[in-house]
Amino acid sequence: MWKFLHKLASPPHFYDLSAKIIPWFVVPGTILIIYGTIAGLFYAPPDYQQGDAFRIIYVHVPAAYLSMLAYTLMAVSAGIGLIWRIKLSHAVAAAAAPLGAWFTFLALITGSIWGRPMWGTWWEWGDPRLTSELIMLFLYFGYMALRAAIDDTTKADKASAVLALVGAVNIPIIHFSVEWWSSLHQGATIVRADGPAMPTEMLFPLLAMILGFSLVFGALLLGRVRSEVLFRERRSRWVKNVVLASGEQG
Amino acid sequence: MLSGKDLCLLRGDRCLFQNLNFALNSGELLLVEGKNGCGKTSLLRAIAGLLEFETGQVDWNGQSIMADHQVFCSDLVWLSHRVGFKGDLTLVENLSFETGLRATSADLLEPSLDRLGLTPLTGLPFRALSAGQQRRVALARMLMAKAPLWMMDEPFTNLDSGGQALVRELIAEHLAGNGLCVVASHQDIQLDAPVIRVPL
Amino acid sequence: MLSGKDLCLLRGDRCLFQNLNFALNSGELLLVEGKNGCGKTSLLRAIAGLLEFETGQVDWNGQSIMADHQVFCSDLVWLSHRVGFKGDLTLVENLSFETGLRATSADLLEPSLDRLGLTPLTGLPFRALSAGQQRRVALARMLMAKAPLWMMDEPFTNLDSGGQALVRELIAEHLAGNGLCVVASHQDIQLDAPVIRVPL
Amino acid sequence: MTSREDTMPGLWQGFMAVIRRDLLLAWKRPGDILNPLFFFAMVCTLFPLAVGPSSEQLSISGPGIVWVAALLATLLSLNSLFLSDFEDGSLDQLILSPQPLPLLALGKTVAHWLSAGLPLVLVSPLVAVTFQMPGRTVGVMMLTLTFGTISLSLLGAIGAALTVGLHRGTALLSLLILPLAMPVLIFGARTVALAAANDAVSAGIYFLSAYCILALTLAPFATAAALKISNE
Amino acid sequence: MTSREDTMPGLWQGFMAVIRRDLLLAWKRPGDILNPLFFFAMVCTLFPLAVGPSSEQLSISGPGIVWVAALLATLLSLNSLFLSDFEDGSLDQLILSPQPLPLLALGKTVAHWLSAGLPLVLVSPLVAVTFQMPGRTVGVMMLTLTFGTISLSLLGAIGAALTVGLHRGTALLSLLILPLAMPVLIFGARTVALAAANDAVSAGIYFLSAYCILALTLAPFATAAALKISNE
Ligand code: HEM
Ligand SMILES: Nc1ncnc2c1ncn2[C@@H]1O[C@H](COP(=O)(O)OP(=O)(O)OP(=O)(O)O)[C@@H](O)[C@H]1O
Ligand SMILES: Nc1ncnc2c1ncn2[C@@H]1O[C@H](COP(=O)(O)OP(=O)(O)OP(=O)(O)O)[C@@H](O)[C@H]1O
Ligand SMILES: [Mg+2]
Ligand SMILES: [Mg+2]
Repeated sequence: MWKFLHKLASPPHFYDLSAKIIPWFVVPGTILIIYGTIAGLFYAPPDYQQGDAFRIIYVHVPAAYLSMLAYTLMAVSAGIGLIWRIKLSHAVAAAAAPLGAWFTFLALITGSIWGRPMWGTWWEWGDPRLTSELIMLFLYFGYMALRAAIDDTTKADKASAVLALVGAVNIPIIHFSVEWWSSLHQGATIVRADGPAMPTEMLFPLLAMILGFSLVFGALLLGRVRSEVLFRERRSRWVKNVVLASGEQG
Repeated sequence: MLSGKDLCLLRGDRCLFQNLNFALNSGELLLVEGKNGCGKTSLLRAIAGLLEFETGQVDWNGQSIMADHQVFCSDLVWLSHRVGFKGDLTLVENLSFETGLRATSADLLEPSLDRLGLTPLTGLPFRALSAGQQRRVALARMLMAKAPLWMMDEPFTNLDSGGQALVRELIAEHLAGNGLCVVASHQDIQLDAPVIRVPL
Repeated sequence: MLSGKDLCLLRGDRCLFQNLNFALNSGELLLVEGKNGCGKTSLLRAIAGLLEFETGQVDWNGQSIMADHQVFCSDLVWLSHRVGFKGDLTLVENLSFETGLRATSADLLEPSLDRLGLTPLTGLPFRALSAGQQRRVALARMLMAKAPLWMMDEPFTNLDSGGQALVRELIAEHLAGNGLCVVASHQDIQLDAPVIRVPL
Repeated sequence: MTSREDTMPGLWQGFMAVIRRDLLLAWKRPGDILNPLFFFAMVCTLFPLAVGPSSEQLSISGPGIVWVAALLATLLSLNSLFLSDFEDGSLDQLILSPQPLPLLALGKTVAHWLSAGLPLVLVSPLVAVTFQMPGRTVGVMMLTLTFGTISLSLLGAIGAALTVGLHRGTALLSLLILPLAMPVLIFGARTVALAAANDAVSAGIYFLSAYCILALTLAPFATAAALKISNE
Repeated sequence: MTSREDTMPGLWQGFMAVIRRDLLLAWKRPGDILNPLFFFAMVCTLFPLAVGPSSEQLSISGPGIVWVAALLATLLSLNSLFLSDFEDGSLDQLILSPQPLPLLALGKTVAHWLSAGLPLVLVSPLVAVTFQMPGRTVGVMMLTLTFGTISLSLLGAIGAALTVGLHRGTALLSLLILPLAMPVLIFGARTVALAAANDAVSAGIYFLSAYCILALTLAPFATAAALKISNE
């Protein structure tokens, strides 16, 4: 078992394997997103309260969900890298951070675009979801800034892994504290279409979008890890072979 | 007692050395020699456990130093370019901090200072000392510590000729008392004790 | 051309020296010698104008250096323990900053690097260089600058034997070209040129 | 060499040695203690100046302002927590000492709190008066600030350890720590505001003390790990 | 040696060399540019969090908060202005260079503003939106912030020069600079608040630009003198 895992985590092996896996993410992911977009934009009925404005949900919810998934992934792989000293695992964490930050950003932007017609304002300090999402963006920024500040890759890996883990411990606390804070005087101001109460014509495209986004996220992540690995191993023989081979093809 | 097997160290993406082996017993000195930039400082830091080797491991009394780093550290005193004293404290305050950290004999404090010519300077804050005086205070730390293994990176730096002779004397005494030394230096060490040379 | 009259310097409340006089002409070297802590570094910093003398003054070409410090500085290059380069910049970026500050010959850059054995390191950030390599970059600055007066505090520090020989060679050439040197060092300078010793 | 075991200082001695040294350093440079204090007082003065002197406005924002000022003052003083140790080589010596590094890191953090956090707690009633806070509130404020500044020192030590040697000043450190410090800030400020409105405050105080204990048990280990990494 | 006069770089070259080097350094470490920005954004986030989410309250305090955040972000980034030059010996080299020191100091200050102050001005509209500021106000805010951050960089450079080498972090620096920065803060925040209330803003803008020009002419000399003293 250990042997197998170590072989899997060896950079050249990962590089070959991931090349084969990526299409299995890209193709279904694209299909799901296309289905979700068409079904969501044209076939789902308008919301009885929000009219067509609700359709931004098909971007917003997958983005928000992935922003959290990416942080979990980043923290877990950083932890694995730190404890078992697996370099590939650090590469995954490093690759996940910018993606996660983008999804967080996307969730914030789509959310505030949605908020404009819904609440009449772009931003509402009173909402715990918004606030903790913003704090999560700062966590990503902190992680990336720390990485950028350290030249040496192995050192950057370890230092940022410590930060990711400390952040992971804090995320539930942040969420909890923000909720408690705003529940003091606000609360009822936010009108929210609650998930499960959705008609299936709305729900299926949404589920398709979430799954599709996740698959595309997986593909992007693998792609980023691949280039990260290539860069990190740029001195090794197998990378030179890879480069030579691609040179011959091109 | 101190041995390294199959050591390889990367800095940036250059390999400084590989397949380096050594074994050092009580009363012997390991002299790391080489041109500027060949990796002497890096080797010393890695042996002490401040840097990680890419491959290989260093054993102290038959056990990997990283297995229980604290045990190894209790046998070690370290002297480097940056001597690790506080500029605002006097040298006595600085040295007595050491007694909380590691096994020392506090009654050695005054004789050590005396021997290193530091006695008239006890009232000054450390930052007011000259480059060579600061190095001498670091030597006092080594004298006070009861540790068999001395690691010294360029121990002669900034010392006048009297100071350099003193360093040789101290090392010779330490080796005679069954201690071990690991030294990186450009100057020749000129000792009678057994010297194991590691050319990098 | 460089002369000091009746110099006295205090550090803390100790008088490091008083009634110090010297005169240095083109082609000569002023060697400041003494034990650790006798005030070599302080004397050099004061001659350069970074510290103030308690009494006395230093003249450059017959004029007090503090009267127009900039004029004096345009004839001076300074080498000290802390070499004054940016760890994040490569050595070429660091050296080419100098061309904006003082009179230099930019076409000397490559030959200087070559001579000091730095050519393979041009891509590295300065902080990645070893202790001795960093000192060599500071020597490259002196070679590039067109200044008659070199002031060097312990120029041999951290250099391997090749590096030390090179420093001697560079100083000899500079003196042969009618330059002046002020050097503080523990090592003997071993030069044929006229050496004026200032024992502290 | 056989007598080494006898003279080897115990854990408590090592811990106290670090605290003693750092407090001695703070004592030799009283500025280190006074600076965060003045900074705290000054941020509390700046806000009323910038926002405008309407007093009912001030008494609403009071607890929030005090808390933000405390947070910023602590952050600022944290920057130098390990910096000088790193630069003068003391960090090498601490890492290569036979004492466990988390213990030494905790010692440094405790000394930091004693010289930066505690004075701030003690001086906060003065500030409270200028914001016209009622008496009961002041007690709650001091209590929450105590737990809060301890937590901030502990969290900040992690950030300081991660950024030491990067020559980035306080900005990067703040970026790393502020998101983590947010819960402390929110709970602290809210609890004081609740006290001002004569509401129940025990939930907030429980939370802050729990957070503080959590940080006390975990942070020294993270700090020690970060120190080893930064010192490579 | 006769050709020295020819190759001696002019004042402009020296000035630009310093700016170029410092911007290059900032470019190699993009964190230096981004950190003050994030810090600014984060202080603007902290206040609503600490004070409470009532939005009418926020739109009154908005300009004040933005200004305090800008002031603090600038102060924090100033700490490192001369620190690394002092520590690595560059300061010796700058003082011992044939170029006039006030000019070099000005160069460093300009580079600092370009990499810390300017990005802050450019990003401020984003923050304004979360505080629900009206459009006209945003323009006034950016203009006053421009003059304000330039003045703060110049004033801060004096403080940074005075405190370099004291290993005191930002606290002492802030203490020295805040009293001088107070007028900038008050005028800046008031002017923006006036703009929000649709009142005349020209007086404030005149004051800020005059202050900025005064600082521009005097500060480099004070900075240079302070540098020489600190470097003894
Ligand atoms: C800047 C503004 C906003 C931000 C940062 C934001 C953030 C988030 C986050 C973090 C989630 C959690 C995703 C998950 O639990 O998987 C979420 C879910 C959701 N958001 Fe937003 N949101 C914003 C605005 C809005 C608005 C204006 C609406 C509609 C009125 C909205 C509707 C939803 C819905 C329906 C969900 C799914 C809820 C669930 O399934 O539990 N969001 N948003
Ligand atoms: N700020 C100060 N306060 C008090 N004494 C000082 C101060 N600075 C330096 N000294 C003292 O001045 C003396 C001279 O110091 P300096 O660094 O010039 O010596 P040096 O000759 O260069 O020695 P070395 O060979 O060790 O480099 C030392 O004895 C030192 O203790
Ligand atoms: N972070 C780094 N990135 C890239 N290269 C590095 C890094 N750190 C050190 N090096 C390189 O490693 C080599 C060894 O450095 P080290 O300081 O160990 O040399 P040294 O033998 O002690 O030299 P010296 O005699 O000059 O002190 C140098 O060539 C240096 O350029
Ligand atoms: Mg070395
Ligand atoms: Mg000296």
